[in-house]
Amino acid sequence: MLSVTDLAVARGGVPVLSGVTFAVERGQALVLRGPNGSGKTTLLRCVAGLQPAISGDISGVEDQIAYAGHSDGLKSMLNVRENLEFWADVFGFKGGIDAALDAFDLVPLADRYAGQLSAGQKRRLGLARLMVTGRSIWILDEPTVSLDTASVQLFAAAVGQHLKAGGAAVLATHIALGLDGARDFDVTPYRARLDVRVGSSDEAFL
Amino acid sequence: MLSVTDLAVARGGVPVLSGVTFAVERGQALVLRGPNGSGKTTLLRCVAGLQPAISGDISGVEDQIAYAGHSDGLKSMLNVRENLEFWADVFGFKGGIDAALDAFDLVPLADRYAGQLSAGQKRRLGLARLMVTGRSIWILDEPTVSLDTASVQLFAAAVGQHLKAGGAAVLATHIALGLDGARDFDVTPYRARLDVRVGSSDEAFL
Amino acid sequence: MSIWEYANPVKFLRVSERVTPWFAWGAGLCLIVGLVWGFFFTPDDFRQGSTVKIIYIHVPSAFLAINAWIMMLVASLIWLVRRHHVSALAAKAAAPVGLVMTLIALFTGAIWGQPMWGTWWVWDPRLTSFLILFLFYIGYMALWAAIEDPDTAADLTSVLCMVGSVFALLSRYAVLFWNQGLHQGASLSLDEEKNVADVFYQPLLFSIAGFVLLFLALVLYRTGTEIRLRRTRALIAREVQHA
Amino acid sequence: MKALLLRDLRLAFRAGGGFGLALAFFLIVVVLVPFSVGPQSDLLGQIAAGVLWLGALLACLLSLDRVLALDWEDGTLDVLATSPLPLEAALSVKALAHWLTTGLPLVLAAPILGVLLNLPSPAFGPLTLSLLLGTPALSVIGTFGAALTVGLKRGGLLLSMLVLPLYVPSLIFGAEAARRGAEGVATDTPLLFLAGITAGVVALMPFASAAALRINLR
Amino acid sequence: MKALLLRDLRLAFRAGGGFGLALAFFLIVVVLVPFSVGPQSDLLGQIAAGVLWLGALLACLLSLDRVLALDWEDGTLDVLATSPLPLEAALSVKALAHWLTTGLPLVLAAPILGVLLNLPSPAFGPLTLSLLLGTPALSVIGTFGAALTVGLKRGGLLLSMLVLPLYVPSLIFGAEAARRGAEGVATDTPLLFLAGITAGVVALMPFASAAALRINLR
Amino acid sequence: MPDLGKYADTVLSAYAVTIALMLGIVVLSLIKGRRVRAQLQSVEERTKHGD
Ligand code: HEM
Ligand SMILES: Nc1ncnc2c1ncn2[C@@H]1O[C@H](COP(=O)(O)OP(=O)(O)OP(=O)(O)O)[C@@H](O)[C@H]1O
Ligand SMILES: Nc1ncnc2c1ncn2[C@@H]1O[C@H](COP(=O)(O)OP(=O)(O)OP(=O)(O)O)[C@@H](O)[C@H]1O
Ligand SMILES: [Mg+2]
Ligand SMILES: [Mg+2]
Repeated sequence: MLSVTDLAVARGGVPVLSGVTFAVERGQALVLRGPNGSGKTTLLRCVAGLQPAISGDISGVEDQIAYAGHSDGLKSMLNVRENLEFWADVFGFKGGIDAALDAFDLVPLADRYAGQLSAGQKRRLGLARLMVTGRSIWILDEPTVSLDTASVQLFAAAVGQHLKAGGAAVLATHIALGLDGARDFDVTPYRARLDVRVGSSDEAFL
Repeated sequence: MLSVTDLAVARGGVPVLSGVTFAVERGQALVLRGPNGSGKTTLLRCVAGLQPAISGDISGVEDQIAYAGHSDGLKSMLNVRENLEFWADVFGFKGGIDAALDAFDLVPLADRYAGQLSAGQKRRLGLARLMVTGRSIWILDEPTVSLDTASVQLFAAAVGQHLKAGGAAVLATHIALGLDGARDFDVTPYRARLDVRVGSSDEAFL
Repeated sequence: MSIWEYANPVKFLRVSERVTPWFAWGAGLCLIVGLVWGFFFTPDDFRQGSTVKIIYIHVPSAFLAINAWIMMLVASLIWLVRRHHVSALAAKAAAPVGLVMTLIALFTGAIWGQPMWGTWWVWDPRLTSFLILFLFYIGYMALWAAIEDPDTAADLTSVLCMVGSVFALLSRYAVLFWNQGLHQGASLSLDEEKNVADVFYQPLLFSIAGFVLLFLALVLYRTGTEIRLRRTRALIAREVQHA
Repeated sequence: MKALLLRDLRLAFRAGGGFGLALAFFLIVVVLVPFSVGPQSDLLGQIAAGVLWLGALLACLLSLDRVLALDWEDGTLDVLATSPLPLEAALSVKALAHWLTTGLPLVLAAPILGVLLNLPSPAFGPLTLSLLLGTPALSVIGTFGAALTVGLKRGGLLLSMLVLPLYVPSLIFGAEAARRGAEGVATDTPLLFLAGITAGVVALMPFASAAALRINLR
Repeated sequence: MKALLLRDLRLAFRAGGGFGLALAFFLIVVVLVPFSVGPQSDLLGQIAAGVLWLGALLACLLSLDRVLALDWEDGTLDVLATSPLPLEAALSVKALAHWLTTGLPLVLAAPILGVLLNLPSPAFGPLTLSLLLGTPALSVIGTFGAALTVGLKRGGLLLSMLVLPLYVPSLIFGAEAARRGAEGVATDTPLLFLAGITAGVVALMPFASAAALRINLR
Repeated sequence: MPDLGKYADTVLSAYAVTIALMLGIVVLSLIKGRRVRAQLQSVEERTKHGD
């Protein structure tokens, strides 16, 4: 359903990755692996359509993407439920809020202002947001940051369920998730070498 | 060298932990464990002197603390080296900058603006900062967030060296670090129970 | 037992519950006597005509507007020194009342100015410093509103109140230096000849008493509200904390 | 759309949402003017109309950084960009929310503050009207500025700098209308121009804003 | 101390550091005044001194949120609080840095802009002098305001609201001095008061600021 | 009703404004007080621990 072919991405004008090619089918999850600075975030933002690719193409993403990056898109002056309701409205997705609260075990915190959550609780809310978008492709950048082991399992379960429901996911993480139907994808081999000409904006000056 | 006795801490006026007692000697590291929202951050901020305890006392911390929290205290418009130099100056600690850069393998990035680092690279810089403070007690809140395995090892090595040099460390994390001389400390048993009166500001109204 | 006993919120609630009505009734009584007497049964002033009747609301409100701020200052100091929550909350509760008093003084004054000085507003020192006082009131309330954590809010607003008071005084002198005014001087002063005539004076005293009592009643009641609000918050927070 | 509008309004009224702050700022600026130019009421009367327009403009300006910056910092904009809502619509809604919480109160307050600066009585009507016609443009243009500067940390001052020149036409016609009102001359020409500017800006600006925002997001 | 000062200055001069923005804002406001109050040069001359003081004050105000907010967001303040440097000193240094990068340029620019508003020639000296004596107070008071509001997201507008009333005395004496200069009257009394305020504020305010900041940090 | 002469509207408007503002603050205080009281009661119902 999502397929990326010969993609090259740049960050701050510097080519970071090139020749990236992969496809993700319904029910599949792709886990990007690679050391810090290898370009995972850049790649994900590009797939999510937040930044343009410098070459190659991405197909099957129109209105399919739900993106969760380093920051969670929460308003500290809205409480947990209100935050979810807002995003549900924006994505025109009815109901499912209680399911989401439940899946990340936020029910006891439902009336708490997001600003009063601990790091991990915030993160959980940020992930619960995905479930009220109704989108089928989840793009997740280091989703498990500052989650404890229990919460990591909650997250794995949520993703698993999403996959079973015919969704797909692309995520970058440094830890083992124990997802079934997940395939690792190491980005290091695709690091843009100096000799490749990928037409990033700096090229003109080289 | 650092000893905490019968400490009670509150967050947003609510008692979170009470009766916390531990001591950390030279060469020792204490690893706080506990699920999300159990109060690790609160405890660390309190030990670091960033927020007042509501009861109990903390000894051996005067001018000994180097604190690294969820955010790194970096200026995105200063390059990596300048960031370190600034903190070295503020803490009146001569030299050691190259050692720090080296320890977290930031030498290749030394002239990069901090704003242009990837999540993990930023984090590494934030940790390298600790080494130029010359302080003997490191207080670290989830130091390994978004670090890859290699960097986690760099970090472990740095802490180990610090301990060998007669330093101490208190850190909160959800992952295994493989530090020797490290002791786990589960905060869950100390969660402030309803019946305990710890004199937090809300008490007056209960 | 010391006065500080009442700094215990629960005890304060109990006591204020009992005394507030008395203040309220007293206020009503004095206001009715003062204003009715002043409005219906005093002659017109030979210069100011019937507008002199405005004095019965203008002066008390102005008087309270100033003293409300002073009371807030004291309460803030008590909070900073002795950390008694009630006093912090009392300061918070008093601010809007003081603000309203300031508004009343400003409006009545402005309306009075129209016939007397031929204009709604002049930049007379006293009027100006009142306007500045008004600014301090809104700043203080805005800060309270902006901060979530109640203790932080109490501390910061107290600091602001102290610093603000100093600057309010500075401004007063600055303004005096800046412009000389039309406004009457203190005529409640004790030396008789430059004082307002007794016919106006006695009802004025009543209405001042009325305003003061009303202010006290309002502050007591609102403080109670603030305490309950805080207690609610504390209970909820604790509930969630241990959910 | 509705969800977004309601949320923005709700956030504005929540603690720290800063509703009414622009109003207070307006008041303060107006109060400071006599301190700086002196208390002579005839002089004040002459400059009153201009001061009120300028003050309203500045107050509006200062509240601009709230329009987008918060949503940027907490990643809301990233998600909005991947949401079914077109960015143009989202930005128009945000501009509307900004006007409702900032511009409108300023319009209502202006006549009262006019008294303080003893604004000539015939000028009250034209002043209020011109503000009513002019302020929506300020919000929309401001949103464009916010979209341009959203990436930058503390872009507030830069934002003001970029936006102020764009405000000049509205300011000129608005203040002109108010001044003519003060002199009892016919005010409809400047008001007409003012309305024209506002209409054009409201219709076209959102596209520019959306474009700018898309560039900033990548 | 020195490290902090140098770093703040360096950051101010780096791209996006916003050096010169205050200056530009000052310029724009001064330019907008004729648009709003009308072009009659005698009228402008009368209000020039006041406008310049007010403009400088606003420009300084707008740059205040940079003083602490950035350091707060990226956790620098947390570390500073645990560093050997006492907060009072740190805040004084930051105020100084702010004055050097904002106040001083404004002082130097004021006379030039005075020409635009045809400020009466005898007023130039007193105006510059009064600004030179007055602006340090603005920076220090502003730092206090920043310390009060640093926790709040986008506290910019609230900050202005809290700080402006505290600026009143300085403004009054400063503008008074400039105006008296314009009329050729002796200006030393207001200048004396102005200097007094500045001295007192510089000496005492940092303690209040540090107290406020400590409260915010916990 | 005393004859207020030519200043009638002045005096009356002054009194009107005052009464309006006073009633305003009083009523607002009462409303908020009521609301908070009710809220507190409900919460106290919910949380029946030994206070
Ligand atoms: C907006 C305009 C005005 C304001 C803000 C204002 C404010 C004040 C203030 C602050 C006081 C002192 C109260 C006290 O310290 O006990 C006062 C008293 C008084 N005002 Fe006004 N005033 C205004 C207009 C007027 C006008 C137009 C008149 C009549 C011509 C007037 C007549 C008086 C009198 C007779 C007193 C009592 C003197 C005293 O007890 O100090 N005021 N006003
Ligand atoms: N501003 C606040 N007001 C009220 N409660 C808060 C506030 N911030 C955090 N809390 C609560 O205090 C508790 C402790 O938070 P803390 O951040 O210390 O947990 P933590 O152990 O660090 O969790 P994590 O592992 O997710 O970082 C949590 O239950 C949280 O919900
Ligand atoms: N604004 C920027 N300008 C220039 N280069 C940048 C910028 N931001 C990131 N980079 C560089 O681009 C490369 C890819 O960054 P990216 O954030 O994609 O890495 P990542 O795989 O997400 O790393 P991490 O696992 O630490 O998040 C890194 O080498 C980084 O240094
Ligand atoms: Mg990344
Ligand atoms: Mg934490």
